Amino acid sequence: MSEKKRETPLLDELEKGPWPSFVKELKKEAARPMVQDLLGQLERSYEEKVGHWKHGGLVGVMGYGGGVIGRYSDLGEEFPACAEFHTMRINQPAGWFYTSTALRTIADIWDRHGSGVTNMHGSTGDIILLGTKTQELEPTFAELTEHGFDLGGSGSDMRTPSACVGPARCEWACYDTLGAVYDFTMQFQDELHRPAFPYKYKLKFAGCPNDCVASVARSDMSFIGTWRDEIQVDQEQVKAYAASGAIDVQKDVCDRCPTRCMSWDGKTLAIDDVNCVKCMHCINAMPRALAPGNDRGAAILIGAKAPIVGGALLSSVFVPFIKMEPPYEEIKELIGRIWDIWSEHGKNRERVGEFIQRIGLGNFLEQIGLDPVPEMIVAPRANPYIFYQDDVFAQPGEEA
Amino acid sequence: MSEKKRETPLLDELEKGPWPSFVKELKKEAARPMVQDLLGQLERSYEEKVGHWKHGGLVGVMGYGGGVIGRYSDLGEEFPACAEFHTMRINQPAGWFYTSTALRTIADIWDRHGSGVTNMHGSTGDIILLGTKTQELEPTFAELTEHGFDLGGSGSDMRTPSACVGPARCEWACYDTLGAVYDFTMQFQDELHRPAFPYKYKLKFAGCPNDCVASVARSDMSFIGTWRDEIQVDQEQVKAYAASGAIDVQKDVCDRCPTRCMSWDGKTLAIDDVNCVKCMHCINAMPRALAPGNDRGAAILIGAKAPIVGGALLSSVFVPFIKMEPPYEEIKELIGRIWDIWSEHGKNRERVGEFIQRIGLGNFLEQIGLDPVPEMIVAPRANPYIFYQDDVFAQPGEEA
Amino acid sequence: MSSAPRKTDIGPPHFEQFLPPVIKKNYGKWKGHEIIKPGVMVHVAASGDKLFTVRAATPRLLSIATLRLFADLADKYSGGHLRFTSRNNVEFLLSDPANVDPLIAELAREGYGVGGIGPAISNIVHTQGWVHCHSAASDASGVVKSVMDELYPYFAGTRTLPGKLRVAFACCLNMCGAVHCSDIAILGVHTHPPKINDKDVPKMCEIPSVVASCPTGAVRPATVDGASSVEVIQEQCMYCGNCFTVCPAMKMADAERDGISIWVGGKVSNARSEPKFSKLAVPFLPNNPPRWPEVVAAVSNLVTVYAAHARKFERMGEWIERIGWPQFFKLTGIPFTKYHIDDFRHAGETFRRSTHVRQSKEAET
Amino acid sequence: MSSAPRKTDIGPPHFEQFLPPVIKKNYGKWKGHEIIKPGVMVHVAASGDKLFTVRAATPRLLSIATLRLFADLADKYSGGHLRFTSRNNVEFLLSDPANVDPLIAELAREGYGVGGIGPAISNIVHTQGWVHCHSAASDASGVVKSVMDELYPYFAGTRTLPGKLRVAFACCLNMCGAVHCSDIAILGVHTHPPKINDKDVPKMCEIPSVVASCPTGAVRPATVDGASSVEVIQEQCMYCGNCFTVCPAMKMADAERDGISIWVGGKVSNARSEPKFSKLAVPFLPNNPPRWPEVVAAVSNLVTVYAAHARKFERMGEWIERIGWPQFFKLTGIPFTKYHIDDFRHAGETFRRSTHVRQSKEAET
Ligand code: SRM
Ligand code: SRM
Ligand code: SRM
Ligand code: SRM
Ligand code: SF4
Ligand code: SF4
Ligand code: SF4
Ligand code: SF4
Ligand code: SF4
Ligand code: SF4
Ligand code: SF4
Ligand code: SF4
Repeated sequence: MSEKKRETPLLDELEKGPWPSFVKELKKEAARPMVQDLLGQLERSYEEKVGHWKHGGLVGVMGYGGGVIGRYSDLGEEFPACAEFHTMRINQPAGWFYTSTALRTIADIWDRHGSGVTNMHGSTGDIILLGTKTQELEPTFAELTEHGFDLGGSGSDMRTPSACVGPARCEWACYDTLGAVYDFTMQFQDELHRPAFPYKYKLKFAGCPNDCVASVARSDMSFIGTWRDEIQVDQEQVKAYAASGAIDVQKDVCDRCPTRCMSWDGKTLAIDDVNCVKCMHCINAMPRALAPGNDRGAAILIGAKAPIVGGALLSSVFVPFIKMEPPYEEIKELIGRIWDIWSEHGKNRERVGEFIQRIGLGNFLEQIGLDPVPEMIVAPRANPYIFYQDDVFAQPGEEA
Repeated sequence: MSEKKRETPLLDELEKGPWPSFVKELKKEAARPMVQDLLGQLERSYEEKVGHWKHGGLVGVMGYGGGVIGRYSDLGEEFPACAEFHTMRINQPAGWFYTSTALRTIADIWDRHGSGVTNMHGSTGDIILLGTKTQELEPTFAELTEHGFDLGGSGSDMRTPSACVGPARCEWACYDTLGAVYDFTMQFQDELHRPAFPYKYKLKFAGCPNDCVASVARSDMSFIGTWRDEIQVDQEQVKAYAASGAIDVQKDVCDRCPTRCMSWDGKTLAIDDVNCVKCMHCINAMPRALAPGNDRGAAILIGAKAPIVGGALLSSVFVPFIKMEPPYEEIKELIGRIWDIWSEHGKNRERVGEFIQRIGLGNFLEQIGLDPVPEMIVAPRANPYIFYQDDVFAQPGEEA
Repeated sequence: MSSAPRKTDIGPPHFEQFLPPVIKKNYGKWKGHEIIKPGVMVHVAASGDKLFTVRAATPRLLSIATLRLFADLADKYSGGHLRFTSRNNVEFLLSDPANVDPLIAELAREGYGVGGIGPAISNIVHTQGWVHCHSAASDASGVVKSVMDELYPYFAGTRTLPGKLRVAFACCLNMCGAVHCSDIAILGVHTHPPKINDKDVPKMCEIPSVVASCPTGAVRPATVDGASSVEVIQEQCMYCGNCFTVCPAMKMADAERDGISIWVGGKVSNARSEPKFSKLAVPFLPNNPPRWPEVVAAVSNLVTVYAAHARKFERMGEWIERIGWPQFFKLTGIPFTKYHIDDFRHAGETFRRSTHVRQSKEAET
Repeated sequence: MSSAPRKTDIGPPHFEQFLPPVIKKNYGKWKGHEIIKPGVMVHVAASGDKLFTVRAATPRLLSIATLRLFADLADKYSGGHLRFTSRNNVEFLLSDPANVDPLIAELAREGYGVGGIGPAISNIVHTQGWVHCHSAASDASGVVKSVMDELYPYFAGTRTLPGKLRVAFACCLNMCGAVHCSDIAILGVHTHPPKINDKDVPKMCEIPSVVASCPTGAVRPATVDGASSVEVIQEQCMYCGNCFTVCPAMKMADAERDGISIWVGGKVSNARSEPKFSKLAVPFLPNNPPRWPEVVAAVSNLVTVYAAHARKFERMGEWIERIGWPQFFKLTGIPFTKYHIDDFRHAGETFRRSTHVRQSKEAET
């Protein structure tokens, strides 16, 4: 019962050791009955080796369909203070930049309305305010918007987009990831807040192929910065790297280039840029000597997802190269066309990546009006089960 | 009609040109009404761009279920002499070796009983006797067996095994391909002649990883020669290759080794044999200098097939290494176990490769009593949909 | 609270207001960076301006007390500026290098060690576990804490690695986080079919959705005591929990049979090799709270073997592909079992369709 | 014929009786070989003995007149010994090198040119076509003859190649022969759903087998004029012809819509790279007998581009993988279409799941 402090011997073990302790974090807020009971319930889970949360419930703020995950304890009698323990997902500022003031604002709001426990941040990128009651949802929301914050996504909607730190701090950013994520987030507020898709749709923005937001694994649409022209080489700096002994230019750089398109004669690093696949390795290895080219933009990839239902997918190349310039009209129209056909023909709980595999990438491209290009594939089909249409007969011999 | 010579202007075009002409071959036998009509029907196909054979029929020799492909013309009225035009598949001698006498024997038998037209050889390896009537099947068969020949397979049986030339002429043969193919063919005469499987089952024997019988693509069970110890290197000969200029040892050999396990300092070729995957490339490139090791045997692979029904498959590693020594008891027992479980649980027209994928390689191995080894796979599963069984609980921490 | 018209769809605050002046000035004009010491790097702009980043560990689950602490530290050392990373560390953005060491000292005092930059182990991307999710087959925070206590030297830079090593944790097959593409992925697994509460099914679940949710078609409509419910063909169930996601009356959690699997060799960066999925290393380890010793030992073993054998820049998966999986199993001592062989939709793609096999009995790296 | 007890299951004659003495003596003891000139090689045994092989082209479809001719040539030049190869060439096995040239001359006179050894184009593995099969979407022998007339210089050694180039032909998707793993595969294709003869279906076909035969589930049982038959959902049919294989009443052949597709980059050897499937290059070319000029031109183009760009030892598929498929399409001038993108079971495996893309506009090899 929440009035008397419950012993948590198992959890207490996790206060030890060098890594920051989440138990200590919880205990910092343990004066609150809600957290006191949370500790109690969690200790019980540690004893029994099962969770004690019931399957979510439909709670939220007025006019929104997402942004809140309803959660109830199945030990509500025993731990009444956390019997209701909903989370709110708050759309993070692009790149997770804060001022001390902004951070305190969030802390203060959550002090007044919730458990005082957060996740900085959720896996999708949101600020997660962890644990509150249904009656607090509206007031929290009002205070948040008052201070310029809004909810993120949940359910079958566009999810809170996120971006790597990009041009704010990184020399390799091939486009303005923060500008883009803000722009797209603002453009699609309705799609973010009111679930109307077959399933979730995530956007992630990475400034270069290093993909520091894991967009290729975690977003239905990945914008990954890249370039079309030559890598910028400062030969003096290459020599300096070689001289320093920190890098063996032949072994550590040339031999690890995926297309082996570099050569090094001890004096000059030659790059056959036509065969460079912009993997970033040589640039990563010798940041002072090399930099992406000047004709920069992004590759758009589509369809990543976790295993449910048909198996996990990585994103695949959709637009091999596009200039990333506001107001991004072309891209927004493309997204609109994708959402239209997926919403119309997608099955319930079918991510866009699975949808494309089901109907066939070729057909999908045709329907959204994008030309197939060989950059989209690793290799053409090996399987001879081709759905020929009449157009093949129109062009006999055209390839010769 | 077969009495008067029909004009074949389209086919006549194919008598021209440097490559040997199948039309000339047909015309060499055109004195026979059966071939005269075949030419007529074929000319018709060339005019109309469709074949004129009806779907096969059930014909054969007594006591055998396979070895004959029944064939009837759908223009039987017009071309009566080839209205019936069955083929007989005759099991070839291992490695397709003949004496002039043996070849004449076949020619003579087919002169008496068939069209006088053959395929040397069919894609599976048989001698194909192309075109005869039902009534000629038994007499042909009697003459063939009289002279030591027998039928090959067709239908849902073991098909005629075949082998590369192997130790008869090739310095790289890692086991006796001809001895093995003969032995297995004799062992499984019943399975070859009397279809009792869910579908066809092909065996092919290649003496080394060059796989000159395409076993990895064309056989349900591929025996591919390989070795376990070090490549034999004659350093003097390596230097001779380098000196001759015919081979750039670094570029043509070392840089093309799939695991890059070779190095060349201009004098000595060093091979890190532990990382050699026995691909044959370096040996192919410098046959006078290199040779497979002495601890020789074969890898057994399973499951290749053409696209029907579920898609084409290449064989996959089943027994990474086994000594290939007569009487091959262990292998024969293994084959027996495979046939038992596939015959019992395989669906109609399900090749063993598809069967294994359907029931799972792990389960298949368990049922035939073979241990799983990591050589069987490119990589462990990425998909988390694991059918756990009770045995996983028995061994907690065993891997630590 | 306020009676003003309700604000909606305002989106997040614009990031620009949160950027430190040195970033505003040099936005998009950075020239390079260097790692000064564990957890500290400097970025240099074309203008010559410098930005010092101090990266500190967080458990991700943060109290507002800690948020206020971070705000105080930012005020004191970095002009009030800080950010969080895509792996849930906190970064203080300093202009004055003199502030670096005092900040580190104060962070250390508060229990937030500094590190994770460069070829190191950074924070473990993870999920809710028993703290908040109904689906969890294990706790998240507890496993992460236990593993990171062990791996801490690789974070703090007292032990080094050939390349970046990304660890991720997810508490069920929904895999919230890039678990499926991590150097080491720790994944909570159910290993028992759902327990059906036939009374609740008709009330709480749409039967057609439940049937459709099952990847293997194990769920079938059934009539139980005259009411419509579902049944699960036990042999067809691989415990993914997707039926439970759409139907609360099909509980997955099972104290004795829930546990943890370990996956290796995934990555998401395009550096050198293409992004790849993690592959199964250890099929099952028991849930053993509060410190999951079996899991800690298994992860630690993987890191140690990788550290000893991989070449410079080589990620876990790149190293394994170079030496081959048979050698990986040999070096790590992990037994290879039938569970390692894929048997789902693309199973055949994982079979070795060639004779490219390292044959030597005593293969070493 | 004879009234002796019927002999069965005697198997093939033992090969040993057909081996030339030099082979019997040196069986398994060969030390090396050398290509002396196009189509001729010598194998040297540990004993020092030599075996000279002369390889001649055949159309595979051979009259018994030709078999007798080969027998005569063998008697004259190779002690009566000869063999056929796995690609349907004939090889004369000589002990006396003095016989090589006379044999070649006589073969040439008879129309059987010599070649195909080493980095060359050898015979085209092929199938029955209109000569014998009911399934064929094209003739086999005619296409092979037309293509090989064009490629003859690469067989005879007057033009050379970077590596072996294996061409194969199959007249339908059953792919009798290793068509699916050839440097260049020429494949007959139907492009129209089966025409159902409803009268014959009940007589000639087992309806459940027909339904089961269809990889896409396009065949459904149907009742036509009161009798049981089947129907084909036209949009689901990809013309594989498998229903026809089990049901003669579902004809596939269609004069106007049958044709040929071309596939590239497969191989079966383990040399260097692992065996691989051929991939779609040209989706459809018309059947244009007797000489299939479109097919000949397309194949010739592929060979020419490969010969000009590949490196020593590089097979077609290895070359393409090095330069990338976009570059392949550019160099060959073949248009890339939606047909090139796989959409069957493993479709996703062919998508480019990375940013590893050659971005340059004017990419050249
Ligand atoms: C809170 C969060 C985990 C965290 O601790 O950070 C989370 C929590 C849940 N996820 Fe997630 N997912 C979270 C990021 C992800 C990610 C990572 C990402 O977005 O980068 C993924 C993998 C990428 C992807 O989208 O595929 C992810 C893949 C899933 C899936 C599987 C989806 C699939 O297509 O395979 C489910 C199951 C579902 O949707 O039914 C799921 C479902 C859930 C639910 C709603 C549980 C459920 O069955 O309904 C969890 C609620 C937990 C709770 O009690 O709060 N969650 N989920 C993350 C969202 C925080 C945020 O908004 O920032
Ligand atoms: C004669 C031959 C082609 C040739 O010209 O050489 C041949 C001819 C036929 N094959 Fe084949 N196959 C022949 C070797 C092959 C091969 C190659 C091999 O064995 O190395 C394959 C590919 C490898 C494989 O087995 O998968 C092959 C894969 C097929 C298939 C597809 C099987 C699959 O699982 O995908 C079929 C269709 C079927 O079985 O229903 C088929 C079916 C047929 C049938 C019986 C037609 C049918 O639909 O029933 C053909 C009879 C033609 C005729 O009129 O004579 N044939 N068939 C080859 C046998 C000669 C011999 O005995 O030496
Ligand atoms: C701060 C952060 C971006 C952000 O917006 O938050 C970031 C920042 C940098 N990354 Fe990253 N990466 C960040 C997450 C990632 C991720 C995503 C992830 O881990 O989930 C990846 C993909 C990991 C993967 O492949 O699984 C990532 C793959 C890289 C790589 C490629 C490494 C490789 O060899 O594969 C580089 C280049 C390098 O380190 O040489 C890189 C390089 C960098 C540089 C050096 C870029 C720069 O010049 O500023 C930054 C500091 C490096 C460092 O931490 O070692 N960053 N980086 C993220 C820090 C997370 C953390 O707290 O540890
Ligand atoms: C005679 C024959 C075996 C038989 O039992 O009939 C044979 C004989 C030899 N092969 Fe082969 N191969 C024969 C079919 C094959 C096949 C099967 C096929 O083509 O369907 C392959 C696999 C082709 C593929 O990968 O698609 C094959 C892949 C090789 C290779 C690997 C080439 C590569 O780089 O991938 C070598 C090694 C080499 O040539 O360097 C080789 C080497 C050899 C050697 C040099 C072996 C030797 O020392 O005697 C023989 C003469 C070479 C030549 O023809 O250039 N043989 N060889 C076959 C001749 C067919 C023909 O008439 O042309
Ligand atoms: S993804 Fe590229 S641009 Fe973005 S932070 Fe990482 S390295 Fe910099
Ligand atoms: S970016 Fe990658 S592909 Fe391009 S040159 Fe550098 S290492 Fe090679
Ligand atoms: S497979 Fe190997 S052993 Fe057999 S003929 Fe070819 S090269 Fe020689
Ligand atoms: S056989 Fe192949 S893998 Fe082995 S050393 Fe030679 S080239 Fe390398
Ligand atoms: S991984 Fe599973 S259990 Fe963990 S938070 Fe996500 S949905 Fe919940
Ligand atoms: S747990 Fe997964 S496999 Fe098992 S019944 Fe539920 S949905 Fe099907
Ligand atoms: S490929 Fe098709 S048409 Fe040609 S012989 Fe084989 S089954 Fe007949
Ligand atoms: S041709 Fe193939 S896809 Fe079409 S109906 Fe027949 S079996 Fe099905």
